[in-house]
Amino acid sequence: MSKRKETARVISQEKLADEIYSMWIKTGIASDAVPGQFLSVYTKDKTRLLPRPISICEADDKDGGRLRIVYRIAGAGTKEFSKYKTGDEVDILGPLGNGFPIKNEKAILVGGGIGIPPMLELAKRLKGEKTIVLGYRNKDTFLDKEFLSYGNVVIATDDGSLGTKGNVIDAIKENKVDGGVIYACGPTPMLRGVKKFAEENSIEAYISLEERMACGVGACLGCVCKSTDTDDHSKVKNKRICADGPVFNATEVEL
Amino acid sequence: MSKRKETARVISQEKLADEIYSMWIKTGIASDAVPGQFLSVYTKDKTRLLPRPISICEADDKDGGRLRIVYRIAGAGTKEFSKYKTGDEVDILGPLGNGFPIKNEKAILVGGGIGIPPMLELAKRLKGEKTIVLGYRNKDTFLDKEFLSYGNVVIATDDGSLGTKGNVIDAIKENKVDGGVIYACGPTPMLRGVKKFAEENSIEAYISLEERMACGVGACLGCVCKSTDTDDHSKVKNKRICADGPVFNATEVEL
Amino acid sequence: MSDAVMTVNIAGVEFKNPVMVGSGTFGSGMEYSEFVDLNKLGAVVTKGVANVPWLGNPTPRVVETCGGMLNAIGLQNPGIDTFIERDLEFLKDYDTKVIVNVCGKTVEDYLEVVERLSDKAVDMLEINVSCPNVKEGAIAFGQKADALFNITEQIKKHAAQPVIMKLSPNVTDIAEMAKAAEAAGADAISLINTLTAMKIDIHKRTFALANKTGGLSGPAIKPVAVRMVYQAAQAVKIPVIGMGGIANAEDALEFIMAGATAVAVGAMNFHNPYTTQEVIDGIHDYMIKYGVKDIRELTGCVKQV
Amino acid sequence: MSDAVMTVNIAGVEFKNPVMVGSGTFGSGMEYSEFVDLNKLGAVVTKGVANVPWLGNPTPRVVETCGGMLNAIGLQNPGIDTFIERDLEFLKDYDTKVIVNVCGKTVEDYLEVVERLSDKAVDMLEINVSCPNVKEGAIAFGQKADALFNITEQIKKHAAQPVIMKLSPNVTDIAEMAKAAEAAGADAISLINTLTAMKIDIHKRTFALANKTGGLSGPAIKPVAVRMVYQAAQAVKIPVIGMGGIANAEDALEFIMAGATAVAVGAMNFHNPYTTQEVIDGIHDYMIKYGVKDIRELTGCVKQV
Repeated sequence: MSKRKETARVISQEKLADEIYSMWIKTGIASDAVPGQFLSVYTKDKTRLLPRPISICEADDKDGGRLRIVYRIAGAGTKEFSKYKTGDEVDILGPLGNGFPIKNEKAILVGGGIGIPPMLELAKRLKGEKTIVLGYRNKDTFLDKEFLSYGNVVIATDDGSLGTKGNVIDAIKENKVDGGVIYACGPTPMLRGVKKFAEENSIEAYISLEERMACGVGACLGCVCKSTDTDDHSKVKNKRICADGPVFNATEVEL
Repeated sequence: MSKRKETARVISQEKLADEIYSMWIKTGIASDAVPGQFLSVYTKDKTRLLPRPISICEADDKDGGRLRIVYRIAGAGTKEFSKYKTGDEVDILGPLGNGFPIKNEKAILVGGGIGIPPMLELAKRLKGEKTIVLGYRNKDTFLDKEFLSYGNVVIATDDGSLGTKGNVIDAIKENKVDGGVIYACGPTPMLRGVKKFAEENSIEAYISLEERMACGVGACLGCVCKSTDTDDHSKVKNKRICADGPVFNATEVEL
Repeated sequence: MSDAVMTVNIAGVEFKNPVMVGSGTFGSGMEYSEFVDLNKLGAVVTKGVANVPWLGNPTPRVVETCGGMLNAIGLQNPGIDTFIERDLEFLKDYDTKVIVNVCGKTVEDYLEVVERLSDKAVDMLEINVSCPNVKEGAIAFGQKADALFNITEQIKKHAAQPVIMKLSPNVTDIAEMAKAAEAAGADAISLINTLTAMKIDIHKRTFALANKTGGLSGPAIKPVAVRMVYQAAQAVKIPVIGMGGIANAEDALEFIMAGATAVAVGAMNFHNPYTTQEVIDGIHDYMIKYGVKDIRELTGCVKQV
Repeated sequence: MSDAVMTVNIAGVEFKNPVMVGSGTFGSGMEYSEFVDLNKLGAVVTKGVANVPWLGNPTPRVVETCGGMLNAIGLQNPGIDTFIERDLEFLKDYDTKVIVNVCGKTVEDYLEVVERLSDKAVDMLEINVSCPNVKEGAIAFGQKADALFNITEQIKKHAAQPVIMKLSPNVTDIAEMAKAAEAAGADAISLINTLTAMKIDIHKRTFALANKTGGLSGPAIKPVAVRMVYQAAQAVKIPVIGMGGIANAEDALEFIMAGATAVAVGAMNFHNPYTTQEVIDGIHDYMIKYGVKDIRELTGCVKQV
């Protein structure tokens, strides 16, 4: 399960929605990866030194290890990735971060926007009953159909063009979704809503955070989040998202 | 005959000798080019901002304009060029510089190492009698056979493995080469020899210089050479190789 | 363009847009007029001119670095006589503002050039007290606040046109330098000139440049330049002209948001001779996209994250 | 490797090779020990440690720039107690030299850390008086020669280990700073720390970093760093440790030829965690290729072109 940097090969690339791409990569890192972990992906443009942290959407052992990332074009780096074709090389470092803890309880998986992808591998590996709550801007959705075989899927859209009009918490309430544990990844306002909902309903919640990163391995302290209590490693109220996270018990962190 | 920057296409690429490559490019710039002019060629590696000045080896109107450059791998930029394949894009600026004046006299064309390529187009366009003197390090030669249809070819090699052992002046003397005008391109020590030989024998000589360049169009004054007299443009004893040259009458410049 | 006003005013001079060129990267416009329509530029800023012709430094004078380049031209120039007869004469045919960059080895050198230009078709003067590549004068005036104050004050006494002092980034406190220029009466400041730098050829074990050191420019230095423009703009009330590695409109907008009234495209002219026009068009597109009616709404608008 | 001696000696401490890491880019080695064998490094230079834990700055703390990055971590650290118990304990198992980077807000802060380390398994101290990202202390000591002299003198009185003063590049005259450190008794100097810089998000119209400014590092700044190392090495007799954008052996050799006795790999660890090992191997290859018997033949060997 050791981290490593390697040059992997693109198996396939597909556009899923506006500015959302899915890429399968052939890499031995896949065998070590667990849901909630991420990769650092490096650009070929040498003016850009820092890797892009991208969550792992799927990973399995087939053909010596295959790993899928689903990502949004957020700038020139991810734009470059979106142009890679089958057989192209891609430099990656991974697997990074802790991943979601697998709990043996009825689960609610909550993904918002580009926070949805890590929920797919998690949905596959959680064997119990689960509801998957997905939040999108509008009906230009992605990955939602792939979740159908793993549980009940509930959708919220900002503009109401599909599912509940509103956010993922609105959808949870409207559909009376319940469970013993919540797993969530998405924008900070969404995670704040999830944390509050979990507290109000006394449900354990694990949330995956993001922040601008440099090293990706816990050395540079670039990507910290605020912790509720003094952190054992940092000795201050900061946790390293890349190394202590990206998944935290919602009670551990302040958003 | 206006200068322009454009994205051209690679027609073909071929390795001629150790670290020496030949690339044909499809570009309208070819129609305006004359022998002795050069192109600024830009790398795709965005960390490298300055173009590489590369002399034009051949240029004609076929297929909307075709232009050939023959270049040595001198660093990462030219290494990148050597990997381009048919159909790849290449950014070029040109045609740059003045080119050789076409004189109606018995001519001696002298090329040393990577100074040989511009002599090929010149040899094609000089209609009179001519001898082509080519200097190489050793018998790993390039382009020499292509000159055969344009004139008498004489070769010098540093190690004596082919032709005269020694430099191009040695070869000129050994072969009693004569003419009314000399055209030369090559390393500075060779050009010094040519300048001296031309003076001693009262032959007019045109020599093509090189220097590290930035703009390539005469604006930055990065690539000057020393001029014998005060230059009319600079008002000091400096001439701009990219704009006033790269070809100078040997009496105009100090080496 | 009536729905996106791009004109800016510096010391009473109105520029049709905020995009100029960096002195020394554009000659006097002649060579680049084959690529860009000079009439479209906010201003042409000429290569530095002295009272007499300067030979400049030996070659190599330029070398590439990661995301940038070093130059040590050493302010080679044909002197003020030829400049007036040839370069200013050329620029008369264009509908753009002309800013003449002035260099010298002594205060008297600068004053001679400034006075020779007093009755010429020149809109502003930019005083180069920050070139790192000449041994005498120049940067000696630009690295100490009192020296900068003194030369600025002298030039202001003799200048017929508004004066821009071009500041060196090779200082501990750029705000102090900006304030010294303002206190001495400068009408505007421009920054940054190049960062003193060095490259070594490890195979030959020599300096890459004959001058040992050169000035670093290009996108590599942009973050330093934006910081200094911000600090300078916070420190003074006179307009700031920002430059340092601008390659596109996004870069130019960073400088404007940091507080620059105008910007200059420098080394990137060498990479892409069309850069100035692309920056002008890109700023206009940004204004349309975000409904910015007047470029001045953006000047210094940067806020806490 | 007997045919290419790579050991270097700084203030009596012998390093197996001249390749270290830049403070703050390598933690205390723990995280990077998954990628490189710490036993192979000349030294591990730890992230700055203060007398008490520091929270550091708000996020965003890092952002990319052309050929570089900005950071404004703000010297977050767990304090000297945890550092001794955990980080130094971890490093005890490795056969490499340990250089502890020390930071503080007051002279007393620095002295407390220095004294706490006096009986610990630490080979050298590197004093950080040049971090641009903390408001109090730190850089205030590093931008004025007299302040640098004073803190260096005080630290030398209390330090059990040889002292390296880490210099800021954000100064007018690096030679003056180097001389001040030497005159006050520093055993070595290291440079450069980061260049103060800024990036603006033009779409949000905010600073990219919560701290507004950050320190620029990476290949973009290498030419500035090489120049300063050269000037510092010319100015002082004490050893110089060079750093700033080293990505490979060629870069490291530039610093060595400019006068650095040792070098440090900084931001490029983030780009490629194997960089240190590659630099060590590459220097060795260069020595074999050119028949260099001892790395010291290369130190400061640069000559006029």
